[in-house]
Amino acid sequence: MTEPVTLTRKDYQTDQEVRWCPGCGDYSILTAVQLLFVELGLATRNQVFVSGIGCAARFPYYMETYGIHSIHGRAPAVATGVAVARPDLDVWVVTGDGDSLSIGGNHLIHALRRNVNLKILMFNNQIYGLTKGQFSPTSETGKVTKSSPFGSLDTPFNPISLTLGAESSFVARTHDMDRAHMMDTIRRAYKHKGSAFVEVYQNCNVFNDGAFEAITAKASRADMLIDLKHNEPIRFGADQQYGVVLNAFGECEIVEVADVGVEKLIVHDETRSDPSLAFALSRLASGPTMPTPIGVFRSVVRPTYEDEVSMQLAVATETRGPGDLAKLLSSGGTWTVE
Amino acid sequence: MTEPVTLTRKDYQTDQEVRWCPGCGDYSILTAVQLLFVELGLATRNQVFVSGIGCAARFPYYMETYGIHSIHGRAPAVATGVAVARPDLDVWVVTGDGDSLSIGGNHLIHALRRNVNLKILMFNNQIYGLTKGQFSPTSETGKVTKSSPFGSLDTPFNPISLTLGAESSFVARTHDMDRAHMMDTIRRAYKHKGSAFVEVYQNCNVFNDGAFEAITAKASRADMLIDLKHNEPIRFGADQQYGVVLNAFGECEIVEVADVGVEKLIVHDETRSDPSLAFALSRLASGPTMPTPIGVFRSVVRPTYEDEVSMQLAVATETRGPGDLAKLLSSGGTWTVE
Amino acid sequence: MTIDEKLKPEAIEEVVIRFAGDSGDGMQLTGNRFTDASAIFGNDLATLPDFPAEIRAPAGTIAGVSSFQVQISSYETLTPGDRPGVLVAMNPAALKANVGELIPGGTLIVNEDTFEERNLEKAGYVGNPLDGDALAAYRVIRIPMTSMTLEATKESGVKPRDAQRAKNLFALGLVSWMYTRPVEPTVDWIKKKFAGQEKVLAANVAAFRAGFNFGETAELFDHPYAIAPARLEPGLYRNISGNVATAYGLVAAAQCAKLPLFYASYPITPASDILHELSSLKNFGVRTIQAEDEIAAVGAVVGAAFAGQLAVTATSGPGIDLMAETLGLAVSTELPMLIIDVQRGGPSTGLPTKTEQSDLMLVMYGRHGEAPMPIVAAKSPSHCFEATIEAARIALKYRTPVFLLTDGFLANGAEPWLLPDVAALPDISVPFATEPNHGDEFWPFLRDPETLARPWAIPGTEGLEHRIGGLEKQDGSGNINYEPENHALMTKLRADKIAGIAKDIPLVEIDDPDAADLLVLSWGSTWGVAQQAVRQARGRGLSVAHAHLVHVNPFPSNLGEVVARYPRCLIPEMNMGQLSRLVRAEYLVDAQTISKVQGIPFRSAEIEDAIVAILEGREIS
Amino acid sequence: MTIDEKLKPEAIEEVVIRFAGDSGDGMQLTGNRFTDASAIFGNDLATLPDFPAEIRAPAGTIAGVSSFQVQISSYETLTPGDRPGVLVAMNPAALKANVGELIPGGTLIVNEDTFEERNLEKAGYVGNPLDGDALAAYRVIRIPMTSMTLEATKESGVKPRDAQRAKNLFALGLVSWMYTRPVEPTVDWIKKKFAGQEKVLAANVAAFRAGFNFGETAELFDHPYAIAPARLEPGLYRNISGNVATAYGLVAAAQCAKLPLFYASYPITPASDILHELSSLKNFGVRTIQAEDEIAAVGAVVGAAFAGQLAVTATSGPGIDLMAETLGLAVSTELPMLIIDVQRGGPSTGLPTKTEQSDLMLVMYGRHGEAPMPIVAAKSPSHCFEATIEAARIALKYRTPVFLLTDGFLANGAEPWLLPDVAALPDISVPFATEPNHGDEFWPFLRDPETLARPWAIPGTEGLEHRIGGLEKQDGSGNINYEPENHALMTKLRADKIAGIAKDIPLVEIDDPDAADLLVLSWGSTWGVAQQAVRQARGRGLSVAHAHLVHVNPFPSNLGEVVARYPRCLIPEMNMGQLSRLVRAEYLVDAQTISKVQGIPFRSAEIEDAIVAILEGREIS
Ligand SMILES: Cc1ncc(C[n+]2csc(CCOP(=O)(O)OP(=O)(O)O)c2C)c(N)n1
Ligand SMILES: Cc1ncc(C[n+]2csc(CCOP(=O)(O)OP(=O)(O)O)c2C)c(N)n1
Ligand code: SF4
Ligand code: SF4
Ligand SMILES: [Mg+2]
Ligand SMILES: [Mg+2]
Repeated sequence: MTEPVTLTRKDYQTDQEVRWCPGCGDYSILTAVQLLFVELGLATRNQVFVSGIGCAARFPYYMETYGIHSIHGRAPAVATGVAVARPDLDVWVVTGDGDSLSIGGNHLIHALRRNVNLKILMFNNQIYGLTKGQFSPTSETGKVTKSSPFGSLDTPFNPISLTLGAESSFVARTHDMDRAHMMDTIRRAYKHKGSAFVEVYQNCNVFNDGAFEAITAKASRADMLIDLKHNEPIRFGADQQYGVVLNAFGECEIVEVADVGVEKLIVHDETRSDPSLAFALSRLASGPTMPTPIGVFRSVVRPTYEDEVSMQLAVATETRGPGDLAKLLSSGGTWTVE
Repeated sequence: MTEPVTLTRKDYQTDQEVRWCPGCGDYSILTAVQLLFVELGLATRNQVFVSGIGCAARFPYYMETYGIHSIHGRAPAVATGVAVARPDLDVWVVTGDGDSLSIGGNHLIHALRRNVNLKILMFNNQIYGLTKGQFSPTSETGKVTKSSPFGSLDTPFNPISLTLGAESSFVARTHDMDRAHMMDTIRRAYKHKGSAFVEVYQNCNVFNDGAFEAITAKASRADMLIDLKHNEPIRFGADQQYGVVLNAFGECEIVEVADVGVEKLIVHDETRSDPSLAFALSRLASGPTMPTPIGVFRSVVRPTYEDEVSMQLAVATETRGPGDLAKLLSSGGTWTVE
Repeated sequence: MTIDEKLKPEAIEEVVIRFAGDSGDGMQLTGNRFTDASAIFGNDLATLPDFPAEIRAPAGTIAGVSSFQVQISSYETLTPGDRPGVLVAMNPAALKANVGELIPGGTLIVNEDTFEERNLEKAGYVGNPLDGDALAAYRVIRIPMTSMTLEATKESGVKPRDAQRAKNLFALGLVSWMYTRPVEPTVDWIKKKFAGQEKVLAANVAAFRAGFNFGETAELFDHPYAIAPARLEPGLYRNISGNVATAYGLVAAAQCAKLPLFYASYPITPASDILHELSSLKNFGVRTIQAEDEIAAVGAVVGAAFAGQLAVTATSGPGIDLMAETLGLAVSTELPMLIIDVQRGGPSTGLPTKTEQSDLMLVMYGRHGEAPMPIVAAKSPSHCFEATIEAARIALKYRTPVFLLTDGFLANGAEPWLLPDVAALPDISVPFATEPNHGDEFWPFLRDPETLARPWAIPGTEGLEHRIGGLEKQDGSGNINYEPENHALMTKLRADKIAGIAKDIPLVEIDDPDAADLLVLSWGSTWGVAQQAVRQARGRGLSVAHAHLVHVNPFPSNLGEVVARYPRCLIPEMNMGQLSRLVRAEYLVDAQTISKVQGIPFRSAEIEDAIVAILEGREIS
Repeated sequence: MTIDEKLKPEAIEEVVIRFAGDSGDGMQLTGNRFTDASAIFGNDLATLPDFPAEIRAPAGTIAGVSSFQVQISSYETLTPGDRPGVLVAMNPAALKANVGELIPGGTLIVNEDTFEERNLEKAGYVGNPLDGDALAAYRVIRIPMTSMTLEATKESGVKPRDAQRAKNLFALGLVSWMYTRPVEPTVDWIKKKFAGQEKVLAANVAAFRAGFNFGETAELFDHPYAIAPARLEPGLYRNISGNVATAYGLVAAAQCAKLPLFYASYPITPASDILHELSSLKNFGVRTIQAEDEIAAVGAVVGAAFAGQLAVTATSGPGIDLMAETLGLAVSTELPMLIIDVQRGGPSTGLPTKTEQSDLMLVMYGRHGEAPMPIVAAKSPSHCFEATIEAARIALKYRTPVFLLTDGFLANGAEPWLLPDVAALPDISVPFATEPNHGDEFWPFLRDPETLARPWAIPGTEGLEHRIGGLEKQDGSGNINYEPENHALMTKLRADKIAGIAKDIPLVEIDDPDAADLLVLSWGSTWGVAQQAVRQARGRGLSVAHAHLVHVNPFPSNLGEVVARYPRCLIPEMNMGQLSRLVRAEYLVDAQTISKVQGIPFRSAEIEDAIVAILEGREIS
């Protein structure tokens, strides 16, 4: 992160044709990211986008920065290498729900627990786009797709629950229909020092059209999206008439504020070192068809992995002096042949 | 699961020498499992043990049942194949903290979310035993090992939190110093229909001796182990003087019962469909050095994956009739050449 | 010329047609339908679909062009044709990307409406190629297909967007007229396809008929062409693609083996359709799992094999890479299973929708340690059926993981298939172990002295409880064993078992009518084009022999003798010479490679040229 | 015989000693210390450790036996020796497992105390082999080592358990006396090792001295032996194992390349020690990551290479399997990195602590598509240092992932190493790209015409922003490109780049004093034993040539000419003939394999026998 620069959106665009289907939600995410970069004045040379394989994973080709379009599921591993080698860079991971949670689930959870300073944008369209429409680990049970003509059997992951269970220091959710909210959320992720996991609900209009319509359509948003705000009581609805409370089992429940009174509502605190509240909030909706929290679930500070790596090198060099190769080679007992 | 049979412990033992180090905690787990099998009267022919690689993973060689000592991290995948192919069998997975949470993390969380009817025993010794002592994904931060001479940097996974975040229908913890508790817990896992994940704290006396001593030593157990019991207030201590309550953020806290009164204590409920309480309980101890819940955190019923697979076959056969190969081949338009 | 005269078709023997348009233009559908109509009509044929890696690459660009080539003929068709004689180009990008392949004098049918500034620019044209004489070498037929389709579909009441989407049916109608394909089967097919969407259905029928009628009435064509049904072996035929044939082959193999079919897979182009096909065959007792990745898929396959099912997975190159370690376990545990590699262009993500034969060395050698596996390779789309059963036979009989190789060309390409008599399919069943085989003990690694296969004892069997794993095992007992001589013995036994399969597979057949000096040796999907090239060379009076390998490991036992018999040996491969290296190492013959690594199949002329060059003593490149 | 006479050592040229005992008996420690003492004394030597896959297999059983063999000599030692002349057996199992290898007439020293019923039974003995004449062929020396150790350590005040654990030091003391090793360095070493544990320290020193004194005073030995320092090249020496030499080689390579070293790895036997070693070298700026698996490790390596560091990973066979897909990406993106395969016994988990050379075909071909990678193989423990720098040089200069092959024998075996002059190590640094290379654009795939390497432009560099990935790239610009001719071109360029490295590596040298008919061609760790066998054959008056390959892909450019020159070619390999297949395919010569797949290195006599057999026209098996 260097001095801010003054660039326009065009400066962040490459000369490559954007090869997503017309109408794909990925376009609006790309726009949000580029506009955010303009706002933050990020120098293109210090940004690295790493992706896996999938429609989402084509993202790096459209950003005039450094980038690696790697292989399916491995982006967090590759990005870890970039970040640890070069803590001076901003490293972004762009991934799909299949890329990150199916084949790549393990690298994702390990990057998160280590708190590698990666900004992970997971475009969740609840489908495999690039391979033409099979169910994904976030598809709802019973989904009929090419590979599940009688309905899928798998219980989906809740990406927020999973990443909280994996010790992620920053977890948030946003959606492709609200540019301002995307920019706010990704800005927060960028400013967070440590791994930041952002789930972006994204419409795949070809293979899973309307998956999030029930909650993201302009008309329903007010009643269906619960925009979490730090230090504020959790409430929503066109007239803020609904609120969220905890029950005796530590579970979140939706109530009418009028029924219980504002003081009973949970006051959201992203910064709790215990992720239990964030987790409970993640269980409020079992899918994007009921009131769903968006925004930042958790944001806690702990040392980043790459800083710790660098620190160990610095301390070792400080205490032992810079390594002397000749001395190293002759360690452990030598003798001379005349 | 067939009619119980009457066998002795010896019937479950193989003629292979047990090749663990003298004093290893794995021995007592083996004994507990064999004694449980005697108690349950399990026919050896219907039991399949699948493991990966590691000291723990040698387990199948010592059980006179069917078994596969597979490769590192892949046991849940292999076991899924056995279970889906043959729902009539009892399929066990025995795995270490490295095997299941490092290389094998992804297969584990996917098996759990699918609710494959596997009994997964994870021997957590917070170290890589077989490769002679490197830190594992459950080792405490700062651990000095061969591969981390200056202290490891990784934040460990909390296996209970992680598996709850992965939609596991049954999650429990026990330890190698208490045979009765092991047998109780593993019995519960066996009786659970669906994936059951059991973390067994296990002492590796060669590379990580005493990792759990603070909580499992006979002298400290009463004050350091919180034995969860369904439908009972959560309390512990030599005189049951301590209890667990929820705070305003849905987090668990330890209190003196005398200070707050029994009625404020959480009444444990394994069966909540919302895993938030179980998750909050999993956060009570950040490592085996403070009061730690053991027993069953969660046990909820939902259809098993293999039953659903079988059901789809049955329904399809019912509605379409059993497949006719000749008809299938000639589907999609034929013509005759004279 | 009267209408009647015009209606009298000219008889021809074959034609190669390529439909090309935008990814959104429905070219695959059009091509497939034309193919099916021709198949049902009785022609022999072969197809070559080609589409971009993106779902819908930007409309109008070269990257977005999707095409479908088909050769139909009144005799045995071996290939989809070297170059099209007819090119249908739905937009400028399709023209630009494909016209170079059109044979001089060929017919070029363009959708004139799309040749406007924006599209021309997107395709990278300066100026309209239809103006001027850039296309003078071809018979150019300009038709405003979009407007004519809009006109024709007016009455259907469909939305303009849907209306213009029907223009591919207009093109299909036109070409159907040109080659005298019957109308009604296609109309029926449209009705089925759009059942429930009344207006869209009406629009598509209208567009199709409009295209057909346009051919008949416009002054653009002298007359249609007739291609008589091919003189094929009598019997019941259907048109089939390689992936469907593979899926059916699996269902058949399971029946032949009297075992349930277990199929675990992770989606990947071009293998996913096997999963899709099998997922719908649940009433055949087929268990399908969409796994979290390829490692999990093959892991589940190992588990299901242990549990006693016909266990199978399919993937493409990247998935095979990931399966390597687990396949080593499968080799070591000697469990029967089938691994299907639908090869595509590599390395890495490469050309994911294109064809290649470059995984041969990978499947042969891509596991650590000495871990031999048999390899069977299908030679044509319909042959995938038979090859699948053969691969399963070997797997079961020898208790070994077996590779079946197909490729993108076979997977998506199609051809008529003489349906086999289901009752006559081979019995490939093998018995499970039921009792102790060593005194009152069960020894899981006590081998059949003939096949060297170990017993297959499945869980649930009383008294045969046993453990297997990846550590070295004692010969016979299967107990863990690290002794030097035992390891040497087991390594040799595993190798001998696979090598011994050579006794159990057909000898390689040589097609050599006149004692040639040159042997063309093909494997996999180059079969058809190699044979075609050999025919062409013979047509020039050259004498060339042809042999084809279905079994690539082990080689048929007479292969050494065969290659030794010919002073020269030419191996056409869609790779840099992988089979060549195997043949050279095995038999020390100077096999030469003609290599094509372009993501597209050989043209027969390319191989023919190499034959000529070799016979004339020139170097081939 | 007086004590004085007894003290006069007999001069000998070499001895092969094997220490064998239970896993818990500290045999590796004992052997290593004896080795170090001998090295510092100035002998040449080579070692062969051998231990079970279990941490501590059951005490007293054959499975639990751990052994350490060392050859020390006063001339150049090429191997740890075919068979021991002296065997120290700490228990019956150790005797049983090892006595078969002892040369007839050899000295057998046993810890008599352990030869009691329970241990005999565990070892599978019926009756005590020390009684009767089963061991009549050897000079058997029975010593109650346990009781003598307990006796000797009484004064130390140590617990009996710790006291009896010192019996390995008793054995070390005895053997040190037998071969006149100086006492004080070992006493110092004990003091260092047990610093802070006063009683244990005292006990171990006492046991060591007791053993030494026992040799001197007991009537069991006529006299000790002296082995003069070897006449080695002058200079400063140390004893080094292959894994340590590899780790140091990496640190050196990074310095030679003027780059930070980045090392990501997942623990696996026998590669873990490289990670352990590097993890402690943080003041050399070495970043080490213990990844969650091998895929993550090599993924991080790809990232770090892109970011501009010398990026390296090491593993063994199972890990290489898992890395296949990512290595394809590395080939496709043409990034420099080093992949070290410390080979062990396969297939699958196989013999995880034993040695083998059976991953050659895997590293050569184990990636889908055409994905060539250079391969360098170390030939001795100390040569790992040099081979590592050479592999890094190739990786950096050609921007390619490179394989370095070592194996379990090299990794754990040790030998004296003439320390290189650090200042004279080669400069292997390469420049990063700093500015546009195509007008004002940066083309990441515009190649150096000489090496065909592409520019290495690292993040942070202004104006060189670019994206790379696994899809096929346009020659030059690096943009995604699916065109047929471009794919063919890129495939060829990638192949040519690797093949072209042949111009940049030394020719293979032939050791052929008298125009032999037979060439012995070795690679990797068979170097020493092959050379030894050739010497022995020459000692018999046979004429044999020897050549050794350090570069296995590409081959040195004169190899074809070399193998063609000899009518016969013999390749000793710890596999089923992998290099043979490469040589046969490449040069069409009838290279024959002598294969040993037993988890242990060749004995020189085995290769010598094969040489004799071939020269006598007999078949080798
Ligand atoms: C090893 C491997 N297996 C499978 C594939 C095929 N594949 C490519 S993308 C993809 C899934 C894409 O889904 P997602 O990650 O959700 O991305 P989307 O296309 O929906 O944005 C799959 C299975 C591959 N490229 N590599
Ligand atoms: C692919 C692969 N990578 C690495 C290894 C080496 N390895 C064997 S076991 C193991 C970890 C063992 O730790 P854990 O699972 O905790 O089991 P424990 O030995 O502690 O019971 C490792 C890294 C391997 N066998 N295979
Ligand atoms: S397939 Fe779906 S996710 Fe992929 S580009 Fe098209 S609309 Fe977007
Ligand atoms: S190394 Fe540790 S875990 Fe492994 S057998 Fe020994 S004591 Fe048990
Ligand atoms: Mg998706
Ligand atoms: Mg462990």
